[in-house]
Amino acid sequence: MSEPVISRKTYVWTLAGLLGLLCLTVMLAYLPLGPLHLAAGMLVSVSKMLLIMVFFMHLRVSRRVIWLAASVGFVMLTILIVLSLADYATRSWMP
Amino acid sequence: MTTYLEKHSWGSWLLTRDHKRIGILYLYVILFFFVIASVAAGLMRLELLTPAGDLVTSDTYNKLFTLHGVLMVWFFLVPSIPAVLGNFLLPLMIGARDVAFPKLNLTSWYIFVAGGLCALWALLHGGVDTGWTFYTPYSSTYANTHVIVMAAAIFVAGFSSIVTGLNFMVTIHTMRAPGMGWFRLPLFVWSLYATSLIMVLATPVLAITLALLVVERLWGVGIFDPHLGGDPVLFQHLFWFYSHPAVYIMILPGMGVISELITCFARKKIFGYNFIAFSSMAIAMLGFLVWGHHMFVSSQSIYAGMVFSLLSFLVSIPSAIKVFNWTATLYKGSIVFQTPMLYALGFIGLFTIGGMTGLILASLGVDVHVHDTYFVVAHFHYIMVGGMVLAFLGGLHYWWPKITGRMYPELMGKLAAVLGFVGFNFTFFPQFIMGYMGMPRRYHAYPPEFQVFHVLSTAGASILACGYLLPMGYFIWSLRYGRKATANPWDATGLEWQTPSPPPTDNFNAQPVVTTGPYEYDAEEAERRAKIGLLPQTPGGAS
Amino acid sequence: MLATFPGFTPEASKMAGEVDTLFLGLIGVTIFFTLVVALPIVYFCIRYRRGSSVDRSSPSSGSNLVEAGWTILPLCIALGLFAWGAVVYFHLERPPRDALEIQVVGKQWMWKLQHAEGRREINALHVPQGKAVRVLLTSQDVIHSFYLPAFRVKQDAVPGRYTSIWFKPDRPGRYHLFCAEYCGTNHSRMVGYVEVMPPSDYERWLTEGEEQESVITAGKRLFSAHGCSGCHENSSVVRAPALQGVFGRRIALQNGATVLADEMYVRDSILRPASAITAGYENLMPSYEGQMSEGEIMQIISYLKSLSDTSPSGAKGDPKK
Amino acid sequence: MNQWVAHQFNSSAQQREAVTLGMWIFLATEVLFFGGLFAAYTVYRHNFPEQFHEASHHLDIVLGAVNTGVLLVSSFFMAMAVWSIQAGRRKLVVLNLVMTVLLAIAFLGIKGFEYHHKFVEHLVPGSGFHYDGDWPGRAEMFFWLYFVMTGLHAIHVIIGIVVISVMAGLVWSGRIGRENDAAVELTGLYWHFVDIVWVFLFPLLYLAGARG
Ligand code: HEA
Ligand code: HEA
Ligand code: HEC
Ligand code: CUA
Ligand SMILES: [Cu+2]
Repeated sequence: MSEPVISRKTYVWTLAGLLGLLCLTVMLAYLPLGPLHLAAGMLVSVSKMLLIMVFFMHLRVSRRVIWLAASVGFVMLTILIVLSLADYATRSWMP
Repeated sequence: MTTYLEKHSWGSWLLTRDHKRIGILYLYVILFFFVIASVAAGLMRLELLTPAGDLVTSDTYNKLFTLHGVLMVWFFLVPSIPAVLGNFLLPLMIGARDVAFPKLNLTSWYIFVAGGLCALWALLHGGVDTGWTFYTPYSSTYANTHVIVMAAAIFVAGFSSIVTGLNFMVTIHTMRAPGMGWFRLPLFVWSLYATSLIMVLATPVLAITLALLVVERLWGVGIFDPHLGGDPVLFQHLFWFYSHPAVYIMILPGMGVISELITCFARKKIFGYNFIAFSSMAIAMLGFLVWGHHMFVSSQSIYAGMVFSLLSFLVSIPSAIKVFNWTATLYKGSIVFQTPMLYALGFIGLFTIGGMTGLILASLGVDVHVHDTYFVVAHFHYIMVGGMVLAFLGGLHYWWPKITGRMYPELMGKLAAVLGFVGFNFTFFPQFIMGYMGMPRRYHAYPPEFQVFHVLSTAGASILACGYLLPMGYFIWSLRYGRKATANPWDATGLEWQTPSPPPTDNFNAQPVVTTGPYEYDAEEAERRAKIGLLPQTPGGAS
Repeated sequence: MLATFPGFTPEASKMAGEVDTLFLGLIGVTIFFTLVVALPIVYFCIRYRRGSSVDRSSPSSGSNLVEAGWTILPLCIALGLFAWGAVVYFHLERPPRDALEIQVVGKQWMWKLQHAEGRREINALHVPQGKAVRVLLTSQDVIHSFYLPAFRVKQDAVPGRYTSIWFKPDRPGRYHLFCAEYCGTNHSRMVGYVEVMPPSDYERWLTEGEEQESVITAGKRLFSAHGCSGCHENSSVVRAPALQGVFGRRIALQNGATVLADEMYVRDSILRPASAITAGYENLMPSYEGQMSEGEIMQIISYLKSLSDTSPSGAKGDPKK
Repeated sequence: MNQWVAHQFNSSAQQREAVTLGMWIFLATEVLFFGGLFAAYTVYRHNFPEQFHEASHHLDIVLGAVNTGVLLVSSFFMAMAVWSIQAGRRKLVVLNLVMTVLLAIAFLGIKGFEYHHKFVEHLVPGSGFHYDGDWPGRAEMFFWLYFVMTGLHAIHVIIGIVVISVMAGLVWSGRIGRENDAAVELTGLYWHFVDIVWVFLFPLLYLAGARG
């Protein structure tokens, strides 16, 4: 037995936000941002992800342990990427 | 109340959702693979008796060590304590009727068996010769053995491991009995939690890496292919991102078992409960940061090498904390030397040596020399055989009465423990010496100056073999002829001992309520009771 | 050091001694901690065995002070050991500027080596005593590993990349050469030896056998044979950069980045010229992928190196940078 | 206790807690499953920035963006399906689930069209690969990653379609309702996760080279 935990209106607003961010990413692709390009793209993607997780996936009303489970995968992924890059980025440095 | 062993039909076993039975199903399968992998080890040791490489061909030898490594790691040691003892004990220890997802638990056993069948298929059709590490581009392009099937086998078995880990984590979070707070959990449960965390977070990376390897083999082009500008060393990064944490899958549960054994047979509250519990979590987390120490001479950037070396030194601190706390637990205890205790003491010594030689490997200047020599082989056998296998045997002896309702023969037990310990050191200590002298690993023929060490090692392996065969023999014997065990033959605390041996299907006759910590032992009290004969030197059976 | 133990692998260089000292230090710490754990265990097991009448009152089940002690002490020791190991590693990885260069290509299952003066060897390496030697490694198939236990050095040879090690032999004699990275069926047969000779013998050895073309001469020959000189010599019609002094310099690229012109860069320039266009030039150079063997590429690289005024080894540029 | 609570649980709250946590942990494993690919992508993009930039121009931004929109909207319908079941509105649940599936199929359709296009243009890695730009090998690496990453994602979409369809059937026949709505909620979590993966794939693959 359960009751809706998040209202329909919130879902609609979330969708609107997501589609807005989608337009934003595409627009960003045509701006001359240079090296900032990737960072900007990822920032938008992370915002989208947070919108989906917090509202669609009900993190807003979930217990702390769920927040933990939701974030731990991304933490490990960051470790994987950062430490691998630490190798590739410093290979040509001279001893 | 009927015990969980009551029903005998095949169906009642193969369709069971009882975590205790599933644990036993796992026991059968991993023992099967342990025997195959051990025979491979035996053949390898025989081959290495002479420098010329005359017993088996080099191809056969390469297939033997690959088989040995793959089966020992993924089909024996990774599931050993977690899937057998963990499955059996976890719900009992936290006072639950079963794990959170019993059907999933059975499924994971079937997945494991499916993986095992793939591995057997590969073995029967000629084997695989890449080493357990599957380095590209050898495995992706040059090897012409059954790499794809073996990779599939590990991929599948990996999912079984993920499912088990997931199940354990959810069980520990949600199924604890009333009063069973996080800091009343037995340390074995903490170690299982840490292990599950690694299983859940590291194994998927192995799965995708092997999948990429398979796709590259099938498709002819791929991500590790130097012709596309791909870097074969990237495979090593991805592989060790799993496989270093995985070595902690292969030691943390053992550490948990040791915490249980030490307290029970020293009749002491564990020293530094919180520190041991947190150090398990610290090992699980820090373990993800050190994988590059397997790649110091792989052409990895030397700066990355330094970072990984530093982190490897740091990851040893939580292990140190555990070792010191176990030692301190013995202080002012009332120590008896039952078989499980012998294994536990052996564990501490051998793990210390294995771990400290890990530090030697983590030291950049030395690893350049000893990488891929027998020094490394000795290091990991000290931890995996001297550590985890001893812990597994110790745990099996300790909980044997609970699992089967029978006692094993104590004298034989002690004999096997001593034999194993002596044989083990004979087998693997010489490998440290020849490793530092420069004997490379995965060599089927070698320069004659190393022969004396190889002969010693093979001789030791024959003693070690007896140390394994003996328990297999008397365990089977005890099923029929062993003394009947009481509910609590060791007079241990712990919820699993509060229910009959073997336990009823639903684990407890009444919902247990927990009011104290896990290790309420009292050495003085034990001495008093021993004096008046209430606590016999040889505990155990109903007379 | 270890060399004094009979039967132990000889220390054939000063670096080997440095590594052995580090190893002995680590062994010392290992023994120390093994005893720190084992002795109390044995003592407690005897003293507190069941039935012995000793004082067991007021047992402790934890103390933050004690825990802090046995966390911080090993931590400090570990940090010290790390630093020591890192220093030795740094020495192992940084070749001196005047090293002889040997080019090595690994393949299943042999080592192909060539000296600067042109003499080729298979599974054997002759070097003069007292002179630093830098080994430039690559592989034409799978990963191999060039391992000289007597000098305590080892480095993987990776297809598509260059790696290097160096050592300075101090004692004449013959020492093992192993392939240490598993590479297939005959991995254990991919072995050979290093022969350290007095310098005069080495000079004689180099000129033995039929007349040899030195690596640089060979490189120069290939440089014209493949038409490189047609573009890169001053007289050419095509506007291509002059290659004098390029090696070891920082090169500005068209995309704004700068890269160090090391072995890897030159290799890429030859095989995939379009990957990094030099600033101010057009993408005119053809790719030589598939037209040269690994050995030939290395020879051309040596020739280009010889056009630069950096040291003979040159590769790592100015070590103080 | 009611019929929906399995024997190992003491209460339906406990059961709900367990299955939700289980699903989230499963999603964490999925993050790392895809994570191996994202790590490889990052490394090669770091190594070959120019070639990735150039190769990405061969992907169709419009189709990619439309597909992102399609998935986002399907995620919205999935969220609405969960809302409906919590509110006990059976028919609305089925309607929303069907919409989700239809959009997922549309996504696959567009994806298939794109794949076909790449095939025609000889941009599928392998012996038929042909590329005119600089250093075709590195571009091939880009397309290899493109196909494996989107392919693995597509497999997840297909699994999603199957599971959601089954859910729709179960809700329609009344075997899943307000009392045992966990299954629908978990399916929702899975579907949103599939959406999140795409949210990252889109900029990394289609927008790798700025067009501005
Ligand atoms: C169960 C398995 C297991 C465990 C637990 C460990 C634990 C450790 N391992 Fe080991 N290792 C392997 C299994 C394992 N290893 C395997 C299988 C390989 C080879 C793989 C292959 O190539 O095939 C390997 C290889 C390996 C290498 C690569 C060698 C090479 O190929 O060149 C390195 C290098 O750093 C290393 C280091 C360590 C360290 C630092 C620890 C630490 O966690 C150890 C920590 C423990 C202690 C330190 C002892 C207790 C502490 C004290 C008593 C106090 C004193 C402490 C201090 C002063 C700090 N291991
Ligand atoms: C997980 C655990 C595990 C376990 C329990 C063992 C157990 C043993 N291992 Fe193994 N080992 C590995 C994991 C393990 N190993 C791994 C991961 C590798 C790396 C593989 C690779 O390089 O890819 C390896 C590699 C490895 C090598 C190196 C091969 C090489 O590099 O060339 C050797 C050599 O001695 C060896 C020996 C042994 C022995 C003697 C045992 C003993 O404990 C086994 C004792 C059992 C018996 C001895 C068999 C029973 C008796 C008979 C069949 C009768 C005949 C025997 C005699 C007369 C001796 N192992
Ligand atoms: C058709 C003319 C042509 C031929 C033939 C040619 N090159 Fe070049 N090379 C160029 C041009 C133009 C450049 C500058 C643009 C670039 O970096 O690609 C260049 C750049 C280089 C560079 C980078 C120099 C720098 O300053 O960064 C090297 C090294 C090089 N070439 C080596 C060779 C070698 C070795 C060969 C023969 C095997 C060769 N070239 C053949 C035209 C040529
Ligand atoms: Cu070449 Cu091993
Ligand atoms: Cu490791």
